[in-house]
Amino acid sequence: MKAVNHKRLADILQEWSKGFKVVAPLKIDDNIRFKEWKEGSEVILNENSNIPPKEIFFPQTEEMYEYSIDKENVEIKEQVPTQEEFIVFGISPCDLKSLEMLDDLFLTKGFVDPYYKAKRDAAIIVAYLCDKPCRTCFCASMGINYQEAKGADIVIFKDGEELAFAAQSPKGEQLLGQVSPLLEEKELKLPAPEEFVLKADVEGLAEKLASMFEHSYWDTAYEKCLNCGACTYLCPTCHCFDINSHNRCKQGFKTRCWDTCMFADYTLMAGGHNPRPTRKERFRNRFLHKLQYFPERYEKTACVGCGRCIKKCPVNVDITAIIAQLKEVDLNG
Amino acid sequence: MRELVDKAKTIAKELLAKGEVDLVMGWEKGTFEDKTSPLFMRKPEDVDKLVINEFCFNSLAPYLLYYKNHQGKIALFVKGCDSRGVVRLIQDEQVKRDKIYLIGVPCTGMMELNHEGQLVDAAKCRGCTHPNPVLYDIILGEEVEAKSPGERFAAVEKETGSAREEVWKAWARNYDKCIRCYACQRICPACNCRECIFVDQGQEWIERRVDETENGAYSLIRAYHIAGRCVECGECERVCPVGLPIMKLNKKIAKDIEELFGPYEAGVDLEDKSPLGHFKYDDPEEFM
Amino acid sequence: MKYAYYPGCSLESTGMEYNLSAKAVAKHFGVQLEEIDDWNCCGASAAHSTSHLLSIALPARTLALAERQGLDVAVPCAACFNRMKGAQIEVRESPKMRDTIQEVIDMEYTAQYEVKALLDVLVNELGIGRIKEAVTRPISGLKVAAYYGCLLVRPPKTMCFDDPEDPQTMDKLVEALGGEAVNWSYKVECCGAGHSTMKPSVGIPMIKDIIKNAKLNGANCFITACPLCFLNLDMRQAAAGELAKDSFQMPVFYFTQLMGMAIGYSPKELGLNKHFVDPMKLLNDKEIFRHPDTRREKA
Amino acid sequence: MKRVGVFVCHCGSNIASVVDVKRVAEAANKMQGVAFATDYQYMCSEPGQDVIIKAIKEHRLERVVVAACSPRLHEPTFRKTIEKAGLNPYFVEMANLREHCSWVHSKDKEGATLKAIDLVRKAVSKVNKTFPLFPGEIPVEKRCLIIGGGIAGIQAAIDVADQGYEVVILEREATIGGKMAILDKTFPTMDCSACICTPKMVDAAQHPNVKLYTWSELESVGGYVGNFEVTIRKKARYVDLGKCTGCGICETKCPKKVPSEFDFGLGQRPCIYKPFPQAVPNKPVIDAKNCRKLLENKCGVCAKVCPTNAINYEDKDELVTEKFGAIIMATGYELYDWTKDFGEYGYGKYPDVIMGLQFERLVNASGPTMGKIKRPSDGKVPKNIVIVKCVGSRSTEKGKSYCSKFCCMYTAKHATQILEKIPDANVYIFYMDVRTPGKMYDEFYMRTKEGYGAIYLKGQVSKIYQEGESLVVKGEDILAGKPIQVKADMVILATAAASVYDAPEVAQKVGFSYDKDGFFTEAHPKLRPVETNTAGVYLAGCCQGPKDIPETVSQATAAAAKVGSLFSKDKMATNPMISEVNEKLCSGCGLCIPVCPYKAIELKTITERVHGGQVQRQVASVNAGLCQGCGPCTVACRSGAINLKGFTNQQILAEVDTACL
Amino acid sequence: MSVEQIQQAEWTPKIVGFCCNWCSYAGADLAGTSRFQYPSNIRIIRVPCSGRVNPHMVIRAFQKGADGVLVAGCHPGDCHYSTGNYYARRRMLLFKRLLEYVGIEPERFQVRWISGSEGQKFAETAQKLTEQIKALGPNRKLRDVR
Repeated sequence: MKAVNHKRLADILQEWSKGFKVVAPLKIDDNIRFKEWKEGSEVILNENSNIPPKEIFFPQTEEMYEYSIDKENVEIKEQVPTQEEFIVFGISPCDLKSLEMLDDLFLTKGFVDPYYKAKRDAAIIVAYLCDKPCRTCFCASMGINYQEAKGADIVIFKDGEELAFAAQSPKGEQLLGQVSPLLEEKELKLPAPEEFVLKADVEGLAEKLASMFEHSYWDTAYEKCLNCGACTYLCPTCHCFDINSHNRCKQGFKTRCWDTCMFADYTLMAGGHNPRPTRKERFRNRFLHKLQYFPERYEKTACVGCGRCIKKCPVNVDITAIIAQLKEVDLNG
Repeated sequence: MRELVDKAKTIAKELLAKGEVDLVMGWEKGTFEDKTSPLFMRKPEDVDKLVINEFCFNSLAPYLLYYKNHQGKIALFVKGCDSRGVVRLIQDEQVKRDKIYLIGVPCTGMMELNHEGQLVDAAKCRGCTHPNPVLYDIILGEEVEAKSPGERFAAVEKETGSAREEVWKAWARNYDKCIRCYACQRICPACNCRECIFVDQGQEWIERRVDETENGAYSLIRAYHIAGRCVECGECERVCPVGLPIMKLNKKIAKDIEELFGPYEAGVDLEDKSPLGHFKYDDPEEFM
Repeated sequence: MKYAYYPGCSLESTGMEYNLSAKAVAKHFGVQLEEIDDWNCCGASAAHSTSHLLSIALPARTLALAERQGLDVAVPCAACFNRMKGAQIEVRESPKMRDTIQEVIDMEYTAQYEVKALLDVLVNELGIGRIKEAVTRPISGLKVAAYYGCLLVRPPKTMCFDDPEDPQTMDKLVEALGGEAVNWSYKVECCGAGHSTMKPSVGIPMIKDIIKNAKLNGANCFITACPLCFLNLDMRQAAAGELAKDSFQMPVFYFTQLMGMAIGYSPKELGLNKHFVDPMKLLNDKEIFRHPDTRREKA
Repeated sequence: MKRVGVFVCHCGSNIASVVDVKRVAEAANKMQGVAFATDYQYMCSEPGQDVIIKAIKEHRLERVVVAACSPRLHEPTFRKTIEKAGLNPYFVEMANLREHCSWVHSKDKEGATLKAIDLVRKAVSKVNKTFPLFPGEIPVEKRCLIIGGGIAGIQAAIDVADQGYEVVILEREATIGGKMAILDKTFPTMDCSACICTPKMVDAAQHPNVKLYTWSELESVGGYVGNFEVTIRKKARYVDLGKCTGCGICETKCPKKVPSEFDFGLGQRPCIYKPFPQAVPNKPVIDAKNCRKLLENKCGVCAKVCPTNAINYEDKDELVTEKFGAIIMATGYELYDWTKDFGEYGYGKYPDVIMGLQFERLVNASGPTMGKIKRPSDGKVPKNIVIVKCVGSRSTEKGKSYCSKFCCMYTAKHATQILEKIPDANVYIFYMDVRTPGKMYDEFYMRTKEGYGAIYLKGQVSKIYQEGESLVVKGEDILAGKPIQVKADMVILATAAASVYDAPEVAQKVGFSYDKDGFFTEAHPKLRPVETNTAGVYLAGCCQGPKDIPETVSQATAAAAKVGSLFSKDKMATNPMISEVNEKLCSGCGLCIPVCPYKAIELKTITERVHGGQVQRQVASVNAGLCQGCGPCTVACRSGAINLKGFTNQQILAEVDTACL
Repeated sequence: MSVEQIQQAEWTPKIVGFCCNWCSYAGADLAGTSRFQYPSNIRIIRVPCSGRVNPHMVIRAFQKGADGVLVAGCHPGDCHYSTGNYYARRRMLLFKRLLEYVGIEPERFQVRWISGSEGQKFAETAQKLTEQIKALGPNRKLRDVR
């Protein structure tokens, strides 16, 4: 198996960055964000990035087109995305899984989002298999094996001091080829899988929720939620956005920005009506979307168990706990 | 602090049993040992879940905003900083004193896990001047000494005129991190607008765009909006998912208020006037 | 009470009886006067008309020395007091002036200590009450014209210890000592000071007016807190008399002398024998000394 | 986007000679939302305004930008113009191309032109965000309160009353008449003051529209223009005005005499008294501070002798509250108390050193000396009299920095009066300057000097002191350049005219501003001299600054005219550019309340439907009558719930955005 | 236009001046009627009172491309609305210090009292401000580079 001492990872990235833009989870102050790798920047593996890699393909703010108005005639400059191949390095299995869901959303059912597609197609995925789960992880419960990375072009895992590289696609082969001088053949294997602290059982939950929209459970469950957007913005699968225009007198441009069902103006209509007027409806929407609507539409629970929301929620709203409670709810009660 | 829990439970149970209040806000154990989560108790038996420990970080004061139309009386547990938040809300006419029952918790300071996974004094408690509630109907146990009141403004470092460019770069980096989830604003007792101008774009104050300029405007204006009203509880900084040094700005303003307009701590005295709500004819004019 | 004491040039010469009596009275009341070591002339009446800086620097040097002693300063002579207070205030108010002065006198001077007129100290600080108690020989029969002169209470903004137009400190004192303070109009007029030597034609009439008005209002003697005033009223009284065709015979006292005799000092201890206009006649008429010198007995 | 019309004015050559107006118009034409742009010689001229009106019609313009001079000059003009064309008058914005551009950048034509274009763009962006504004209406209570019953108050009262409106005169003394009633004669005509003042007093009192509240004080003032709520304290007078006939027996019988205030202590009065014989109302009051009955329950003579038993020792203060539409301040002046500052003049311990007003009583036929000039100390007739001017006036050291204005004339008057009554007298007048602007004034002064032979000495008095029976006045004659000394039998000080001791307090009660000397501040020193910054409150007489009688009277009449125009309508229009609360956004935090200088904001409770249920909550509300449209409240409001119409956040932000393009 | 482009182009500072209607705006008018000359960089925004100026508007100016901002009002005691400028003073004091704290040059944001009779002072202020900003160069901070 191809391997290199983890201390020499930089050399590999250096080599790759000659041909490609390499995006990797970098340490920025005490944050981890997926940003372009440059010589000297520090890569952090085996720890969730603060903001999930969805921001690579679906940035928080994305320009769609410019326009300029001259009296009656309006001119629109589409910013048709063209993207050269680039490397996404060090994405973890759960985040990788989240891309499948974004793919479902942005590329299937007859809707193809050019902005997403361009980046997605151009991306060469180098996944990193976690050494061991963190305490907030529960990907296993979401049917993810943290020791495999389907759909990645290359997988990496760590064994002692060594990083093991395995190509999973021609693109991957070719990429490894580039750095073969740096790699040597070694006999490496994955560490034994570990138990998870947190668990969640979503078996049959979607069906149950279908009949729970009006259930009294929601009347109190939401109470602690402050309706900040942390959980949704940090969620690798959340994908709501709205479109904003930015006028500068005669010209301007449109952007698409992340939106969140937690905010008061989410789905607020021009007339002032809001189908989700209070914290309760917004809270309910977040979980129904993840656990019912999305599964119904794409046969997937919109959660990959990365645990970011649990880690960062100001008031410790814990999705695994919510799931557990939902399971216990007595529908007749 | 843990020793207070039994007394706390009896009081909460009594209040509910006697029907003096129909809701008690407290904390329950969270996902992990070092986490707690707000607990809303309506029946005496709910009270069993109540915990009081060095992880009861978050102030329950902001929740009062959601119960403005609540008919009955509400009881809540308040640490020193939380009680200042309540005072703030009363001063801002958001809560009526007689509609709430405050159970004071003398606070020996919060603990949090650092990167190495050890328990250390929580950052938000540094320089705390009021570990004991400033306003309460009943208090659990003896009042305690403030640990490091002298460090109230420790977060504010000297203005470095020469290295101004560096100073700005540092802030610009922060603005680049901010994702405008507004956790800082939602947890803040001074942020009690019905609709935040940063959420409601109808007013054209700000654009949704997340970038240096908009985030910069957000951070500065938010700091200014709570100028003279920030109770220095440090919650905004604690809850920030990308760890921005939000309190630096708030403390800076608090410090300037003391320097320019005389000693002042927000949310300590119900009678205090907000520094921006009045003036002296001989206020300083350093900008002249 | 402890003060740095600045006698000034006059009290070493023409005004030695002032010095004498001042020290005696202070001692009696337990007010310690610590003479400033190596003091210099305050520059009065001359310096300020030649160079402003000089007029500040001269007193400033002495005050700087006093500051080393860490004491407030008590000044008997009205002129010296006027100069010193002026200097102290200017240094206090202008950092620029402070720097210049410190450079000129080559000493540190922060003007943190007060400058007080001896009169202020011995009457207001001490308190009329304590003085009354101490009186063993009331000066009854003395109709005293309290003469403050022009420097002691002016300019009011700087001196600020008594009313500039109708000061009362010495009047109160006289009453306390058992005498009668007459109400008269020349309390704060100028005595002509330097003129009476340089230009008697100007100076003498001024003295005359003062004595005349005092007499007119029924006074039989003067009390003053300024050696220069004393000198003019006492030494030049004869000359003024000729001008007025009236041998005034109005003895002049330093307030400390009156205090001294009232609390039992002997005429000699107070230098009463050093006057031009002999005070003893009046004092004997009024039998001030019928009571024994209590001081001597004690001694 | 509204259809905006831009009109660029040449202002003759004022703008056009620097700014390329044609280019500005062309640029404007390209701007977003601009439907029409042109330039013209004089936009403010009749034809210029027609250009605008025509364009509005032809091009269906919805908003107008006039690029011309300062809005402070012509905004009202162009509002009227577009109103004529059927637009809301507030749909016009002005770009200041003259004061802020052509005149200040005349050497930089290119820069000026570019700036002009920016200014126009700025105005366009603002006017685009303008909403129609409509003046509100508030009812006007057509009653006028006049505070102070001196000649100013009396004149104003008569003039307002003659216009057919109800007037109330509030006077703290027992009679109206004020200072003028004290005076003996008036310069320069030398006619008897009482003879012209007292008839007016009677006119006022007898006028069907005038009500007198003498012996009364102002307690509090609430409300706002057109709707003031005033509470008045009617002090206990112990005499029933209804029963009392003013026969005066009580006065003659009262056993206790005290110094008369009216005569400044030169004469005596009983403890039940009329300030002076012609007092209006001509009925006495009991001086509670001295009356033995009221103090120690002895005496009671007045009650016994009163034929109509009008005496009521049980009388109490009474509070009455009435509504008024306007208030005229006519609280007058008082003489500055020289005795606390002027030690050199003896702190008032010499009886023969007196003030001008005291002399008025000395020389007055109805005064304590029956008009014989006798000096207070021993009643001797003074031969040598010194008058000292500017005592406490025009001084940075003591007293007041201002000139008291009428002293020059009354000292001249006093001199002539002395020299007429005591022909062989010598009158010496020490002065800084002699200021005699006014009809026949300087002639009067000259006559005093040359005709009567008063001796004017230019110089100040350094000292006055008693010497035997007479006073010695030491001073300086700067024209002769030598010190001089005058032996005088009496000295008259022309002391400064100062504001009444409690003027600031009164101003605060009514709610307008006053200056460092306690005189009331007019809204504009030149153009609004009888108004205050508080709508509906006007000024008359010396409360605004020292004045002589003719000036006082004309100002009083002016104030009355102002009141008349206010009362001429049943409702008055309010400025529509005031704050307005968006109740949806308002959280009722009340942070806007303390910053409002007009107390125009208060919290009110509203009921609203919130998904199903009804809830009540507090929100701020602005009183359109009180709000003056300054706007600090809008900044105190974090959520932008309170906004200033005509200067909304959105308008200003739009301006900022375009100004920065 | 991005900051870089501006620099290549012949750069002249953009200055936004908030002037209260009664004093400072009148002062600017007087500068005009008295023909006092000053650079054409300043754009005056008329507000009723300095107390009307919201710090957010200052930020906005910097965002949208101002290189300097001036807030001018009546001298203390002269406020047409009697107290507006006193509140403005407190607000601006705090806010100015805040801006400096995050590294914005003090010269860029200035507050002045200019009365209706101080045309000269207005002209001088505009002159000086422009020079100071020229010396500093274009403002990047808080700037909307999009």
